[in-house]
Amino acid sequence: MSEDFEPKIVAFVCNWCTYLAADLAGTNRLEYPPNVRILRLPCTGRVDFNLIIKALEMGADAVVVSGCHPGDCHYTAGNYHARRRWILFRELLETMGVETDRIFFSWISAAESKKWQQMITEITDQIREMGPYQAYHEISEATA
Amino acid sequence: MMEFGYYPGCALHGSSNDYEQSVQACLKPLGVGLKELDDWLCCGATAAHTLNHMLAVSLPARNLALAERDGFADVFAPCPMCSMELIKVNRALDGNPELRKRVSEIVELPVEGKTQILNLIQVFQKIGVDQIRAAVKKPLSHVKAACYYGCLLTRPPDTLQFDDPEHPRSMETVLEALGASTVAWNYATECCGAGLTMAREELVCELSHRILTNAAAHGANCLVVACPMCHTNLDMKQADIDRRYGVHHDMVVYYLSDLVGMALGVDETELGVNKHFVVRQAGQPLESGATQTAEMQ
Amino acid sequence: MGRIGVFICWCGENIARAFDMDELTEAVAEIPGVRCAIDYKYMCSEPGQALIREKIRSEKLEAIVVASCSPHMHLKTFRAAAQAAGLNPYLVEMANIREQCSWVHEPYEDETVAKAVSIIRMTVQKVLRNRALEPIHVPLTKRALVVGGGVAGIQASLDLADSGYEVVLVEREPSIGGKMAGLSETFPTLDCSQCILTPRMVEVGQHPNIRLYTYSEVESVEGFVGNFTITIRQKARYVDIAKCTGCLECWNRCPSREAPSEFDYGLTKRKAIYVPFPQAVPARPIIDLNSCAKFLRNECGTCLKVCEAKAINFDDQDKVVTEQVGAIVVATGYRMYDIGREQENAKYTGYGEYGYGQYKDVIDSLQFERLLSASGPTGGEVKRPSDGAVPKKVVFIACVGSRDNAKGIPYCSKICCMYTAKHTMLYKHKVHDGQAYVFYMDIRAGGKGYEEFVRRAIEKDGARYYRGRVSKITEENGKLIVRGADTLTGAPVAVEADLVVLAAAMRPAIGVLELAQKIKLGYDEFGFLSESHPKLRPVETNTAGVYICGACHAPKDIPEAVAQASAAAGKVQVLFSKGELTREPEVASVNEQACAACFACVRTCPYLAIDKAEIRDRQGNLLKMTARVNPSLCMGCGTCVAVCPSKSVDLEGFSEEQIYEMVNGLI
Amino acid sequence: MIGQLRDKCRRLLQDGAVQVVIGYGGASTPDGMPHPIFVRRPDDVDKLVWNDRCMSNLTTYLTRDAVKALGKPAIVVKGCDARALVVLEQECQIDRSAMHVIGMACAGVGSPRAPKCASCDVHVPALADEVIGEAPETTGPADSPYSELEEFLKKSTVERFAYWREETARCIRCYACREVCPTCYCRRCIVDKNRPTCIETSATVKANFAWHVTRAFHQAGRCTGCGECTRACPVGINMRLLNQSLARAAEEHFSYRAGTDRETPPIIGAYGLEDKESFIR
Repeated sequence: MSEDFEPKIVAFVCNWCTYLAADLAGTNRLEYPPNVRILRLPCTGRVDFNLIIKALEMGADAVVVSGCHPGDCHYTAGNYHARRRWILFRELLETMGVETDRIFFSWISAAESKKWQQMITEITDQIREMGPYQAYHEISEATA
Repeated sequence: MMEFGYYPGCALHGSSNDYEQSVQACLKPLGVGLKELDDWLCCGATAAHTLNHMLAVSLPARNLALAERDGFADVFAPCPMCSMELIKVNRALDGNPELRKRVSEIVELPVEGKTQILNLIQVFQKIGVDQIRAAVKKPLSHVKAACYYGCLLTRPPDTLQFDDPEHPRSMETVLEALGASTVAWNYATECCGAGLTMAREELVCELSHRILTNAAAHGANCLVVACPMCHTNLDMKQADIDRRYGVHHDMVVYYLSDLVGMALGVDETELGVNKHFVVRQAGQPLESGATQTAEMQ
Repeated sequence: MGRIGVFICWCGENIARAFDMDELTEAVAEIPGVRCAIDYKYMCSEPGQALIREKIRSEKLEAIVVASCSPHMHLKTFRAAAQAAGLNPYLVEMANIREQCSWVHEPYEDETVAKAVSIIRMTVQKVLRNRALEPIHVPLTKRALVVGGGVAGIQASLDLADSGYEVVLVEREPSIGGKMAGLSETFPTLDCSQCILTPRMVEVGQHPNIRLYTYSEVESVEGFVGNFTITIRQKARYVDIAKCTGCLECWNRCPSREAPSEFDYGLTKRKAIYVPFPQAVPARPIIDLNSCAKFLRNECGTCLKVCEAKAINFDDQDKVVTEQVGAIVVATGYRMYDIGREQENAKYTGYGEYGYGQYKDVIDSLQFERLLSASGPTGGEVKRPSDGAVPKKVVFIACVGSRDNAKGIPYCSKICCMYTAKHTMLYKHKVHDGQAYVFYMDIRAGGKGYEEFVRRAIEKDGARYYRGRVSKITEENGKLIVRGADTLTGAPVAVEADLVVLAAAMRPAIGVLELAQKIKLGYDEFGFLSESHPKLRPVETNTAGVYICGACHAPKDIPEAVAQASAAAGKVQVLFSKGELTREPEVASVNEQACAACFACVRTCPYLAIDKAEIRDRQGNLLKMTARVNPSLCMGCGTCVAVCPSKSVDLEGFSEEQIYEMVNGLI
Repeated sequence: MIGQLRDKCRRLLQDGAVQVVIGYGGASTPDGMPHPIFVRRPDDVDKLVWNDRCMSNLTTYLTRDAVKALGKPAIVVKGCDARALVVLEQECQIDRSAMHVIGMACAGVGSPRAPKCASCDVHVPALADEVIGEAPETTGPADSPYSELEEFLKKSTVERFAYWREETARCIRCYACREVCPTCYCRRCIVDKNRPTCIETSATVKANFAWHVTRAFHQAGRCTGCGECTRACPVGINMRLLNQSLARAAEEHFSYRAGTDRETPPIIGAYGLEDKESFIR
């Protein structure tokens, strides 16, 4: 791996828990690597699998989806619906040989700024170690 | 002819062979045959599950596997401890393919857990209370029985799903078909202390004393049981209880099969009633048969 | 659109210390679609907002991005500023470069700067596709339905009626009053239950703003917040309560006295025509078909003859009426755990070992309340049901059902510790030489004056408390032998009691699940109704415009039920305080032509805001089915969008286009 | 069997019980593949055929506007096809009471037999108004439907990705897989939506990969395993594997098999509080 590889990480987060956790991390000045780009959505229930694929197509080396803990959804059940889809989607990705260790799902509540900081730091380190998602980048660039 | 698979368990081949005798003798005139499972082994009873969970499952499972191998849809286990253990494992196997697989490997026989296990009362229910009523030769009009179920005939209710666990009536139904009357009393489902027979005799005596006292207070002239351990405590220990509490219970304790047999005209000796410790004295209400004296050993 | 203004805030030093603000602003100005990029020390300050307003006008900006703090902090502020300058507020987005950038990353590092630009670029991509939205207005019927006329329903109804709103109160029984009307005295003050409740009942009966339907049930609920149509079935009462003067001559003269009294929980018999209890509201009789000789054998008819008002009508039929309301308060209360063996649900296995239903002198706590009540079957003297003797030893058993997983109920019923202490006290006050025994698991006496109350029962009135469970109750020689354990001493206990009182668990009222399904309310595995949020929205539900209070939500005592009822009424008042309902327009909508009508969204929506709808031509022929979002109910979670395979449903504010363009702009 | 089938269809049409029979018609060559026909006159029922080459799943036509316009249909289904009816009914696409379902007892189709036939446990269609023919003698329990998948999953992630890269690279985006699929009935497929473009329409590797992810995932908890997508594919992409992987996941995690139970609600659009989440941080 080249020395100056900086992973590109896209995070789809819900507006009510994980986005607020990231805000709180700021308020508490909990430093973490700047490789993550946060996309605010109302709820993890809104996160469709196509968005994850799109992020990979756009050159992401890792994708994070994070929302409220079970039982805490601002919309009562969006995260439950999301979880059920993720369970199925992960199996499909496994079969297709997509590296599921680059796709992270998490529950981070509005109070868990520390968890957010730690998770992003860990993921960044981990992906830095793994290197760019060359296989997917290749198909994204290939013409046929 | 009706035939059931038969799982005697340790007690019926040992200390309670009178129970086996009684069961065999009373079923004969009803045209019911018992076919003992070939190569059965101990159900594990209370000892196994305190030691090793897999052992406690595998012991009964092997017996169930034998029953399946020999094609018995119903297996009669006269001892409630045995029948409870068998049913418990049956249920555990039925909903759990993984456990079935594991256990089949251990017992080296396929086992599905589909055999129906019957206790003594259920055998009579299966034969049909009406059929039994029709076969009665000597109605037991002098019997006023206190039906004693003890702990294990109806409990744990989720496992056994047999009768009302607190207020059972199934034994009464059978006895009433024999022309006997039954008493409503308070200790029908209380424990006699069987699990502590060896370890804490004084406790067993106290519990059994209460049972005997309450049955008498409600006007019973005999106790009826369907469990070898209950019989041992209430019958064999009665002299001890009498001594300890300075009373004279003199309460005859019958197996349910004894009374069925007697009503059908089977000789008491054939039923093994003469082996009981407390036996009827002259002038006591049951008619047939000569007065007998138990030989205390 | 292509005239975007980006306003970059320094936030004093909070943002400015991480970047060269000039360079950042220059970089942002290069983003396609950006008309002008401007930085300022404090964008949220009045001069900052003035700057935004001025630029919106002068540059004819079509949308703006404020790059500063979290939208949770100031989105409202900047949307208001834009609106003041004539820009639709939904054309404002924020780029969070403070909490999620300058505060958490190394200042001046390339990556930090790149991230800030990227956040702003992404937000510009989004705002380019924002649409001007108008708040959703929903008409509002300022009348409320209250279901259940127990103390909670009464409180909620009176609060609402007193604040000027019309209330429709529906009660299933012939009289309001609920469980509380049958209680003797209430803990911890021992004030007489009827003395405090019946004036409130009368108030309900006479209130000009309350329309009372007793002996009635909610048949169906249609519509949504602000606009519910309620169908109510008034069951045939065989007495015209409009004509009836309440003289109760019929009651006095009715010769039948066979049916067990519902109000006395079967401890006494009542007549075939009866008022449930003397203080009933409405104080009008009702005929019970199952015990009336006229109905059973076509004999008698005494009531018909003696009624001068001609109010008796043997041909009475159920009537169905509809009411329009804007909000619903559910206060359906509780019932007691069925202690006997037979249970409607195999999970609740009953207590055969306590002999309830078998021994006459084993009763439940509501029956004991009647024995203590001055208006009860014994006139307030404690006499046991079997032979009317005064019991000298009474055993009270707490947690009969509650906290007993083996019996299917893991929860605490909360009020039994207190009323059991009260029972021992009231018993002692009436039978001075009597002795009360209590078997309990723990004493839970959290509440104002509660612990002191229990101590008084034990220390002053001498109740004997055993911490342990009762294993069995048997009857011998007219005595109930209660055998249990005292786990504190480790000794078995046997009490020869004259009377045993079982404090059975509280369960939600019969029929509450059917009601919940009609109103579309959630409930837990025990049938208690679910609040929207256990801490912050305790009386709201997930169905907008529907509120819950009292024991239908969870076991609770009278003060709590009343407080919750007032809270629910308060929430209704908040709802009713505006002329119409205004809702955020960031909701979902369906492209009805593209919709394949698989209705995955209908199944998914947590708010039941999506309906199956038909599209018909002018002749009325069905063209196709479609899903349709009710914008009055949609909360904007977007879960429907994710499950729609053809993306025929989309969410304003987080549309497919916006999000895809953001991803495109990210990297 | 064929006589019985033709008699039944003739009667249905004569009595006006249905207006059209959706069935299999004779192939152009003796051993060719029978093709779908839409019989509207009693006299034409002799065009119906039934043999072990009747591969296609005719239920896909039930949701087409042009077919709906023909009136109340009778449809000829095999056991595997009938499972799609359950899904279509659950998703409000058909009114089961407004059609006549003729089930054909089936011992397997295709020669060699189609892969799905080895694991078939629906030789006699459920949900049919009547069944023609006898249940075939089955030899022992059906194979696991997932054996091919399990074999495939023994490959490493890198190998699997390379495999699908190669497979999808061949895709010409003809969408035959979509057209033959009974549960791909959207009026406007997401791939044809261009504001925004979720999946690019040009046949690049990236876009083909995204298309096949999408096609497969839209079948999650819905695919009944008729295998028509794979059979229809002109370049031979084995989509069966992807469908299997989701079917297996549905069975493993939610004890759900699409098209076997009319009462259990579909798994997408529902959730369980206890759904497994070991991979979620």
